[in-house]
Amino acid sequence: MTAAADTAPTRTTTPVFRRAVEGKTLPILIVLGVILLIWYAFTVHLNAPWQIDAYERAETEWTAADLVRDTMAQERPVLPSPHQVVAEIWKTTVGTRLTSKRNLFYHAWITLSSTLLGFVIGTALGVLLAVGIVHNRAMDKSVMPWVIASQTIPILAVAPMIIVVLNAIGLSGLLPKALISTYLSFFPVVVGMVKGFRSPEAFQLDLMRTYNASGAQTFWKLRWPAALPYLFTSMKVAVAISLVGAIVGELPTGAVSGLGARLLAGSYYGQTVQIWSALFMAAALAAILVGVVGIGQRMVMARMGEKP
Amino acid sequence: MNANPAIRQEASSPQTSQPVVEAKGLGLTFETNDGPVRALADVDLTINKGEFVSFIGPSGCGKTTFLRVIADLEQPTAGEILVNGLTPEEARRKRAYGYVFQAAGLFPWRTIEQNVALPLEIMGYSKAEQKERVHRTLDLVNLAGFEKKFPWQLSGGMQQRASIARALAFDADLLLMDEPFGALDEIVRDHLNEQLLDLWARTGKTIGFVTHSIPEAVYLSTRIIVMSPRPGRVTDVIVSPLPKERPLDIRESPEFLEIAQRVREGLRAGHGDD
Amino acid sequence: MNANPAIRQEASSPQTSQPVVEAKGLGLTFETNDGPVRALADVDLTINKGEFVSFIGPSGCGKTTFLRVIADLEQPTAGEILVNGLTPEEARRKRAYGYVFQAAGLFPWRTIEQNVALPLEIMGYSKAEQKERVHRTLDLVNLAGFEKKFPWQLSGGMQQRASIARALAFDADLLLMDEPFGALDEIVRDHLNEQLLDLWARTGKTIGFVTHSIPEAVYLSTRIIVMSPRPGRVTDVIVSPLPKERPLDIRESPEFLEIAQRVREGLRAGHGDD
Amino acid sequence: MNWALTGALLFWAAAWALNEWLAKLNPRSAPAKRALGILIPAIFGITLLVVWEGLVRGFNISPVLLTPPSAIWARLVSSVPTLWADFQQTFLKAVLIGYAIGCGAGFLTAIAIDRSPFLQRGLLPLGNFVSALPIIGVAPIMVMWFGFDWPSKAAVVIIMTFFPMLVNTVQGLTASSAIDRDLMRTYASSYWQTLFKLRLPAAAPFIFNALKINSTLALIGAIVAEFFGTPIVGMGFRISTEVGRMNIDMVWAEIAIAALAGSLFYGAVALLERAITFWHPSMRSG
Amino acid sequence: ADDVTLQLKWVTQAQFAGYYVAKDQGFYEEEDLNVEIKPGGPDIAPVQVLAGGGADVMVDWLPSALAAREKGVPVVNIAQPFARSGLTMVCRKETGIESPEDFKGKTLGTWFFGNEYPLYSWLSKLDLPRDGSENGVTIQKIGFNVDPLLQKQADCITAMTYNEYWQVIDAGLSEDDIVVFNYTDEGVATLEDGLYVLEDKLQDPEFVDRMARFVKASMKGWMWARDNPEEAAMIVLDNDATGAQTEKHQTRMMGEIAKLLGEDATLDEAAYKQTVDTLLQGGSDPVITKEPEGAFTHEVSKKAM
Ligand SMILES: Nc1ncnc2c1ncn2[C@@H]1O[C@H](COP(=O)(O)OP(=O)(O)OP(=O)(O)O)[C@@H](O)[C@H]1O
Ligand SMILES: Nc1ncnc2c1ncn2[C@@H]1O[C@H](COP(=O)(O)OP(=O)(O)OP(=O)(O)O)[C@@H](O)[C@H]1O
Ligand SMILES: Cc1ncc(C[n+]2csc(CCO)c2C)c(N)n1
Ligand SMILES: [Mg+2]
Ligand SMILES: [Mg+2]
Repeated sequence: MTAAADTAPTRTTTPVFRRAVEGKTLPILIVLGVILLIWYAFTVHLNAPWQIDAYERAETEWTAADLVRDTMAQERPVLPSPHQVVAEIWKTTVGTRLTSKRNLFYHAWITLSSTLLGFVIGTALGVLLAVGIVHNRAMDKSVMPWVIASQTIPILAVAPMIIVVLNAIGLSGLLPKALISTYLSFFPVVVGMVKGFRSPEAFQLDLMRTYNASGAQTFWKLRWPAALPYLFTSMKVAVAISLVGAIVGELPTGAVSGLGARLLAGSYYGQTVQIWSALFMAAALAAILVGVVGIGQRMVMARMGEKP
Repeated sequence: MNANPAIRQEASSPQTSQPVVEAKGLGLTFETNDGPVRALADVDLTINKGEFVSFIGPSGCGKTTFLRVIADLEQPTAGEILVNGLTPEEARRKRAYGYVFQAAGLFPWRTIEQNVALPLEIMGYSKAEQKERVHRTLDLVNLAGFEKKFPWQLSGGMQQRASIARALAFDADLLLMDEPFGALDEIVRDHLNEQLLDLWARTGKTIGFVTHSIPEAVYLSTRIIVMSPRPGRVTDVIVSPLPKERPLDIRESPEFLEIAQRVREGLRAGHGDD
Repeated sequence: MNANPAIRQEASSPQTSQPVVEAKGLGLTFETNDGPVRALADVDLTINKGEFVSFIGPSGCGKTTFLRVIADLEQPTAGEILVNGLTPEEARRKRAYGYVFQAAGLFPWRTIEQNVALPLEIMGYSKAEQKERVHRTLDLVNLAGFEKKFPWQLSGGMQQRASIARALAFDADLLLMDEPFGALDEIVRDHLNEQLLDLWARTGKTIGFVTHSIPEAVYLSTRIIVMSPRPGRVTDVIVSPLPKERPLDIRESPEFLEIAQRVREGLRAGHGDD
Repeated sequence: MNWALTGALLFWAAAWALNEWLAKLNPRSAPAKRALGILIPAIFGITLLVVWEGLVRGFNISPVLLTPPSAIWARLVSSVPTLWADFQQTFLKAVLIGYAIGCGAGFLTAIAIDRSPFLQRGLLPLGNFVSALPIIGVAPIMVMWFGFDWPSKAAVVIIMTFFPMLVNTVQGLTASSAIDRDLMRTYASSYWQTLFKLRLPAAAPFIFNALKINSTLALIGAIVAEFFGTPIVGMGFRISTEVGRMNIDMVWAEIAIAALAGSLFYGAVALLERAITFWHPSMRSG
Repeated sequence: ADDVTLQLKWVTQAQFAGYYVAKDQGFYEEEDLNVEIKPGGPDIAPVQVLAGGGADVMVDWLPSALAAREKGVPVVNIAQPFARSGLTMVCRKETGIESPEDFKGKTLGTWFFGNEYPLYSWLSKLDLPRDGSENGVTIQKIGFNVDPLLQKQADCITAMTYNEYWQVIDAGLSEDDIVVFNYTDEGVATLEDGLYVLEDKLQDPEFVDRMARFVKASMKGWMWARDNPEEAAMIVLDNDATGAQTEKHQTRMMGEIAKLLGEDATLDEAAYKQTVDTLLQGGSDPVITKEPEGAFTHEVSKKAM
């Protein structure tokens, strides 16, 4: 008792420290630190052959220190060093007008908008299909195999045709790109929700039967809440894939703007640092989107009385 | 054994004409991974309107299965059964019955009051009526004050009571109850027994009741069905001569003890061949 | 009240020296979304080695919570508790007890025999020993022939028995049983009561037993703890004068009925303020 | 309206009605059930193909935009050796190996995260970060690191399959009920015992979700990765090359192989799921 | 104004400066045209866009146009602004390659999408099998950058004089570190960026007229771009939505592109013939199997002058 009283003041005086130790901050920082270290090591390792070649071509004397320094500052490294990437991101976000086409945020926004549109349509479509599959035997038997087959079609191969066809019927702009996202993201939702809608226990379904509940009532009062854990897990995967889809979808539309266009342009001109910064922006976007879904999940599950 | 035929008459006379459940040669066999399990065989039984029928029998003898067949949750593999003169399915569609399951089976994502309101929502009661009924039935089972709790925050017995409240919240003419009071202590059980009898007398419901307690069966029922173990058969039907009005201390009366003894013997006979 | 002090002595004398559970001023308050719920308050209780202690009390009074505290499944918020002289956690790590939960809680992906073998696998029994013990305990609870079935293919009572078998399969000195026989019919219950008493007498185990049945409590126990509703307190401790050897018909003896009456009164008093 | 189109639409209507009727049949014998399980999707698929053929012919769509199924079939049977070589390169090497490693890594990471609260707080947010490393950005880098042959494709597949497995396993590990975990606690069961005997079986439905999703993702990943540099064999290589040559029928032949292989792969995972999670309500209801 | 949609073969860069200049300087407007320019990329087959109705006219290379024609999409060359080919094969000198004969046993990286055909006919001229054997060469499909050469994953790679070549130089290899083989010098050149439309559209005199005006304005743009390379490069940069291009690179590219331009938009039939011959002998699976007919017309380019 007294011991607790003694420690209490120290606890309250350094809330920042406590948050760091007990919260996520410190672990993330440490894990991040380890990753950075490994990254730097690889930077030197992967860029060294080219650098040594360069020294030999220029016939300069070099030391290990030179090598380490120079491998971290190449113009087109095999693996750019973290600070190069950070500097590039800084330069192309904060260092540039927000409306400029050279601003990474501008491209991130373009990609984000089609990601979100595609994700929303994809999730809705996925849920609808799952509902159909769970409620209609003919659909269960016939549609599911073809939904699966549809996912094995390499999207990048057909995306150009899809875009061309959509263009031909007058659809252009955001929607065709978003549809590529939809195409990729509806699948995890279908798989997850079919499982989720079927997860109620037999006795729970029996209970609804005794009330002679209609299909819709059984759905809304039993199947839907029972499937929510599956829904959120699926949505996390779907939103991440949706972003991949949006980036893929940018290519056949002429790759004019968006993170995908940045990636490709970086790749054509061998600008590794630009590729990596676009890659990081995309990954950060994904982390945020997945995080947002996670927050939604926690809020909904808390309201549904999940045992903490 | 009909020590008091007059009273017996009174308990069942208004109903004889109107059968609620009629089973003829009913049988049910489950197919399992290691061969068929015969759960029910050759059950002939008629339950009339207003009767209170208890089922008693060794564990695994098919009591639950029989209630489930009445409720159209299980399809018999032999014989036939009618509920209110209809097939079980038609009867279910008309919401002919309320069912209390052996396990509480509350939805974990609903609070207690939401759980009790579930059938009311489904049957389209108004919000106000829902509220009033939830309140009343939770009171009845002594759960006032726990409306906003989630099931896992309740003790086993409290969950069981919530599930009873759920079945009582709407007005079905036929109540099927599978060991509703199994997890309750004697005092609460006595209280709920009284309440149930009162409800039954007041509303003229027909009740099918599974229990393991011989005194409970005798105290509540107009008829007690004793079943034998696998395959479940009806081995004995005991008609209770007790009056409709039953104070708790009727349980010390000689008639009561006599019937209890008969049930016990029937049960023991059933266990013999287990 | 100690109508037969000599016998009483015999039932508890060898154990007085060695406490298995010692609770002092124990309290537990749950924090819930709408305020704290006091489940236990000020519980002082010592259970000695070899005792058979029953807990009885109204639904929701904290019996399960108390067992869970002993088992280190719940942390008390006040007072202290020792198990075998250790903290509950240390005792749990030493596998000091077996626990039968109020709900059967069988794993759906395991057959009945695999479910019973679960603790044996975890505790590292040899395959042969596992087989032998599973066989023996399933026999004990009358489930021979159901080894290969999955839980959902069993009736409620059968599942309950399987879970009892699971707790009996390994040799814990302390058995904590939460309404183990709630879903069983009287005959099976009597049978298992006898078996349990026999086991207890043979092995000198200490048993903590929650039940709602007054006769069961009286029949089995050396001591009966009567608890009051929220917050759960010990309101009465009744030491049984019955001999260790107890044939079933002891339940008709006057001593038995007298104790039962005392328990009933204690319970009723508790219900008064509910 | 022209006859090809009308015919196709009529066929569709008829097939749909037939399927509705077939689905309502409730055959008792197991072989009949299995036959229905194949017949119904087959009819559905044939319908799709007929409508497709009808559309292409009816609207006179240029063959470089959409090839009729009949032409695809003709190409398929005439190019078996090429298709087989591509299939070996892409599916048997890149997909299967990448899938195994990616799913394995996601699974093990989930366990590590579960085992250590420190990692749970530190690594999981970073796991989200990896989740959407876009394939287009990663593929060229992998080619740069691992060369042109299949290892670089397998690396892409690993990255793509990692996250779904991670998320699903982490979620699945929370799926066991509190009472069951309490039971294991009373046995003083060790972390690993609880994991193997309770939490993993309870997590299996979630893990299989990931395995299913990944089975198709892996294929997409491997094929797309081949767009960024390959030796001159592989399904992705063929697709991108033949598009340039306007051999759209060959493109669709490869796609058909991909769809077939992917569906079989998925089907195999689903069979395994049925065998292992037979106890889950979603399986019991049939 | 009449609408025209132009589909480019590749992303926005100085390779297409003429069209951007014509639009920017109002040359199209002068001809009463409203032109939309759609950038391309590795995933865009301009022929598909044309066939799908997404564009009226496209920039494409003759090999892929002829392939499309044989596959049933009747595209027709209406103008040929590029008279010369910019395609080369760049090798690292340290591999010991000095002449094409030294390709034996080496790894060559090439783009596909139809670009592999000139290489294939070159190799069959050299009598080198493409099976990866000791006596042949190993072919690898490379992405659209020069990393495989820099990382030594390939001994030689295809490169355009105006783009990839300079990327190699920028990466730090000097002219002395590499050997460059020009396709033109090797006699396997094929005609590059030309303008193509669908054949049946040419039935319509109004369309022909529109295209004539389009070609005229475009050539005006090209001439302007040749004369003002810096400004032209800036105009290209302004039109680059990715914001990834650099001024230095585009200016230099414009300079190289200028060397490839012809005097007018007329297709040189001798160069056409050479392209067709190269393609017909493309080894085991030639890109076209028979002499194409009606694959070009002078009608539009004549009218444009
Ligand atoms: N996890 C929890 N969170 C909040 N309250 C709880 C929790 N568990 C139990 N309670 C409350 O604690 C009290 C005691 O519960 P407990 O389960 O111990 O009762 P019990 O005596 O075992 O009852 P029963 O005989 O009905 O099983 C109850 O009022 C219950 O609502
Ligand atoms: N779904 C099922 N599959 C296979 N067998 C089943 C199934 N349900 C029940 N059984 C079997 O049918 C028999 C009767 O079960 P039932 O649940 O009706 O018993 P009960 O009389 O209610 O028993 P209890 O009193 O223990 O609840 C049992 O032997 C059981 O094993
Ligand atoms: C669809 C398609 N993509 C790329 C090329 C090859 N190519 C032609 S121009 C150019 C830009 C050079 O900087 C490249 C790479 C092609 N022929 N067709
Ligand atoms: Mg039952
Ligand atoms: Mg309890």
